[in-house]
Amino acid sequence: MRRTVPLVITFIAGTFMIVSFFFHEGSIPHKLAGRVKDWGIIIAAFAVVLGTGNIIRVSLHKARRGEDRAYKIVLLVCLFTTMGLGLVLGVDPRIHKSWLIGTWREGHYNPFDWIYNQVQLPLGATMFSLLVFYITSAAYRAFRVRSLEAGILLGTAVLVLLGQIPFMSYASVGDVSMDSIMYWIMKVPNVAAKRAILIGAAMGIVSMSLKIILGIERSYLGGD
Amino acid sequence: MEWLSRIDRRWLYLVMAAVIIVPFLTQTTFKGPPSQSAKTIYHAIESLPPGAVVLVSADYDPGSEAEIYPMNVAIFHHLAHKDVRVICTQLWPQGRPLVEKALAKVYYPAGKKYGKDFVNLGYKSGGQLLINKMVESIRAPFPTDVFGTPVDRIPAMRGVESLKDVALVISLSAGTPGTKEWVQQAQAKLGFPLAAGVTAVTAPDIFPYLNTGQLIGILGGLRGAADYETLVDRPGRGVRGMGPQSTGHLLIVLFIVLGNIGYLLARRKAKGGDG
Amino acid sequence: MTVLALTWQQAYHDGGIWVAAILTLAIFSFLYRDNPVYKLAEHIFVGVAAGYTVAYAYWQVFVPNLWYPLHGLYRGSYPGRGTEEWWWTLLLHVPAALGLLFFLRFSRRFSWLSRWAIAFLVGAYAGVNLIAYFQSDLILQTKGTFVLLDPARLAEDGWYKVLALNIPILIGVLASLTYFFFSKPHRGVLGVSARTGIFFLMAAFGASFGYTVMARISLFIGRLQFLSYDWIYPLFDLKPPLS
Amino acid sequence: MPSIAVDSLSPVTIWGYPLAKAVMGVLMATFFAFILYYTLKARKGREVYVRPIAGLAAMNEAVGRATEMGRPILYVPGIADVSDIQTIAAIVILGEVAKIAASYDTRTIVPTRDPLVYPIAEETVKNAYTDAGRPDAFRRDDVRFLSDDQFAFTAGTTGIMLREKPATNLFMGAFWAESLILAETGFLAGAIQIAGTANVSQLPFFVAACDYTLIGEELYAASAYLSKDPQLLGSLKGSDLAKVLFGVLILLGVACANLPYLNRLLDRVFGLPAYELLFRFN
Repeated sequence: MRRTVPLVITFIAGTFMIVSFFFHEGSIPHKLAGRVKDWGIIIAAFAVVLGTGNIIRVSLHKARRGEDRAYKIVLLVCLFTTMGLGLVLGVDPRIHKSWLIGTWREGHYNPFDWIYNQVQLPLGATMFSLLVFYITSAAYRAFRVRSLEAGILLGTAVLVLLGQIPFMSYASVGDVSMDSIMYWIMKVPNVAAKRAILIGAAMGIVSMSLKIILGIERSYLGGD
Repeated sequence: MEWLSRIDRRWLYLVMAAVIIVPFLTQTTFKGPPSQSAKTIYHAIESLPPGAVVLVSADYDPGSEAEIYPMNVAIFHHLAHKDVRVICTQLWPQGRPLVEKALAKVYYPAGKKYGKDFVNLGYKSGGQLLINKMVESIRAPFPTDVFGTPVDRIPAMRGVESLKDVALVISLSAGTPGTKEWVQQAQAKLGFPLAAGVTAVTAPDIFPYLNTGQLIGILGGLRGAADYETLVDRPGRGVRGMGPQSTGHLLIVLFIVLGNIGYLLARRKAKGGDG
Repeated sequence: MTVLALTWQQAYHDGGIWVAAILTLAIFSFLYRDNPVYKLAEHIFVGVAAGYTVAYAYWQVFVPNLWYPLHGLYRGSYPGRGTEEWWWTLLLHVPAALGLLFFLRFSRRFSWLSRWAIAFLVGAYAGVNLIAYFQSDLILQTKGTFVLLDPARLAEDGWYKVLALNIPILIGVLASLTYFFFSKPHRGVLGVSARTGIFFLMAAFGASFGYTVMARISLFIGRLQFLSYDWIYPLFDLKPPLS
Repeated sequence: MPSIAVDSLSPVTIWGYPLAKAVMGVLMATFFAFILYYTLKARKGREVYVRPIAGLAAMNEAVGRATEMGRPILYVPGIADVSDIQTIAAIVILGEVAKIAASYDTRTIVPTRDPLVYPIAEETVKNAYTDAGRPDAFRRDDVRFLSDDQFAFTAGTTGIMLREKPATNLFMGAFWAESLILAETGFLAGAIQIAGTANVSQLPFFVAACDYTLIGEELYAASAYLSKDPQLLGSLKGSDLAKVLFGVLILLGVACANLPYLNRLLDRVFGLPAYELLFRFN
């Protein structure tokens, strides 16, 4: 029972989504499939509560054990402040009237939006820009000509890197300009390999989905 | 030469930072001929008949502003000097303020009139489904512009019922939904010329469409922006970015070479020891 | 009053720039090594982002997609009873129930029920993905390989140019596909083909690498622009060169 | 997720039914038949050969190393949500990896980015430890929801790498820009790293910075390799046959699309526009 029912649910849900595709657009199964796709985000909204509960629990456990206590307290304070402001004032840049706060401060700047723009966005953008440096060290230590394959990867990488530099566009090998070499790489091997990976991955996806729907692959549900 | 393979990574970081920051502060830059792809887009806009309608779909956000916004400005500069009508739409909600910024920077100073020469229809959700609808009708999903003016009362929209009435679509895209969706949902059906300005990361993924002729050209990353700024002779963030960008690229190539020299030396030494 | 309002706004704006600038530098300090300042920024980041997610999920998902429709349903205001939309709204109880099942995980006796929600989601998405990828990646990419001798292109570029472009693509696609053969040893013809495939794959990776480097440097320049034009230049009343 | 838009793109119908969908249905049925045939055959006990994949062969050793060092392993199931099959593949592999880890009595730390992936991953790890007969070794705090924000998640995960010092990092699933941040930090922390993704743009970084990398479809095949379940291995063979089918289709398509004579001939013989029938399936 504990094991069979989930497998049956998976089978029915998956089969329905496949079969509905073959109905005409506008038919009931087709529409239902469209709605089911939207359900995912609703269910995920419930899971957000679970996930946040997990963050709070893990942080509290650590704080209690004295591991990084101050940091964990900062984390929790930031979490509750942001969450509280957002839940009460809404997530728009300007505060809207709501049943919670009535017309109080309606139309004012929303501090929740400030936190997003001045804390979360810059932190994310800076984390992102650290990549320049990681690329630097990876280029130095990892891009080694260990084999012919690695050599090809390196060769194309260097060609494309140089090809992006404006004055390198004047360079040429014999009659063939740097630009056209780069374009050839982008238009031929790049396209061919990407296509093969997409086709191969799509086959992997199709066969994996089929196995999940039929219950052949079920390790994610665990034992009894 | 032993030290080559034992350099602390922080020295590498420091050199990299210096190599980008110095040309950034001194505003050093490098110029070069624009790429073929940028020229194709330039000529496509150049050869538009007077009164033609161009749709600019700005599907990017602050995260990709550094790469796409300069392209947006450069393309607006070009369009503003032509006698064409521009319709702006956005598939990404965060795209709207960026387009408005670009319009404020280029269109109003050029003496163009909002509503007559250009119009911003704003953001609508739906991604590829939205594009799909626009093939049949632009007015159904966009009954008003961003100011709430009904489309029927906007002179710039006169005679524009669907994408069939558009002479050129420019997709400024940082991901999904973006250029790929424009090709699959609209270009494949109507065959209008489609130009793309994309982030460098997405550029390799849309090259297949250049092969099939579904895209007339691709502006990829900051270099694409610089190319277009050069073509319209309006150097901005793109051209100025080419300084740090070029030195950064050269340094990475140098590091790859140095790393390999260290590696080959170490290997030779290891071999010698065995023999 | 106006003066006070102005200064408040100024503080709101300038304070924001300062906070953003300091946090930016805190993250960069990680490049030297892990340190308390970075660690603090990291914990602030995780905390703020988690709080943001809850508020966002509440206002942008829960309220418009579940609360409003169900509220309307029970009050009978919208949609009209018996209409198609009414039935769809009624069905919203299914995701709501599945979502609630997750909370049974905290019960020792009923935690197994939360597997139903997982089973439903995994099954439904497996079905959706199967169709979506079969159609867009498998079939469209296969078909994309067909176009070799486009007549329009032939007239324009000449046949040798078109062939020089398209024959290697065809070979590359087929060879790279053989690399993904799992049930045959890569020896003989298959071995040669798979090896050729790897060459194509590696060239594509190299190309992606080159383009990605460009994007990442642009990002760093973006941060530099923020630090200098938005933060430091105004401090000394300098005018940023072009925006 | 890729698009579904067949109806609107294809006006061609056969017996009133959109031709594109019909062709797709036939191809799909063939694909299914291949996979089911070999799965059933494997169930009857036919040995299936599979070529070695270095990254998977090293998996046991990588987990064993963590055990020897008395440190946990870190498993990141990508940053996509459950609607991406890569994530589900990652969860399935997680089940196998957690089983190995449980049998070695090693902790498995799983940071997740999607709120829905979090309960699924927790359930999977818990079940794996139970199946391995060590339900007591499972610690609830080890499966964590870190953040919905891409880089907050990255910051949190690198924090785990630096402070809890996992000896082995496994990155399986869909990754974007964070791939290199994770892989480089893991390298600096001295961990063995195995990655697997079908996100083409991130593969060069994993190939460069990790010890082993699973490319594209190898990720989907991984669970069959690790579980050694004959049925799953059999399905790989079915999938290979489908590759042959599509290879032939590509060649046929190329021939038909480019040799007008052949196309006309087929048209005459079958009385149907053969090219239309076979290849107008976008």
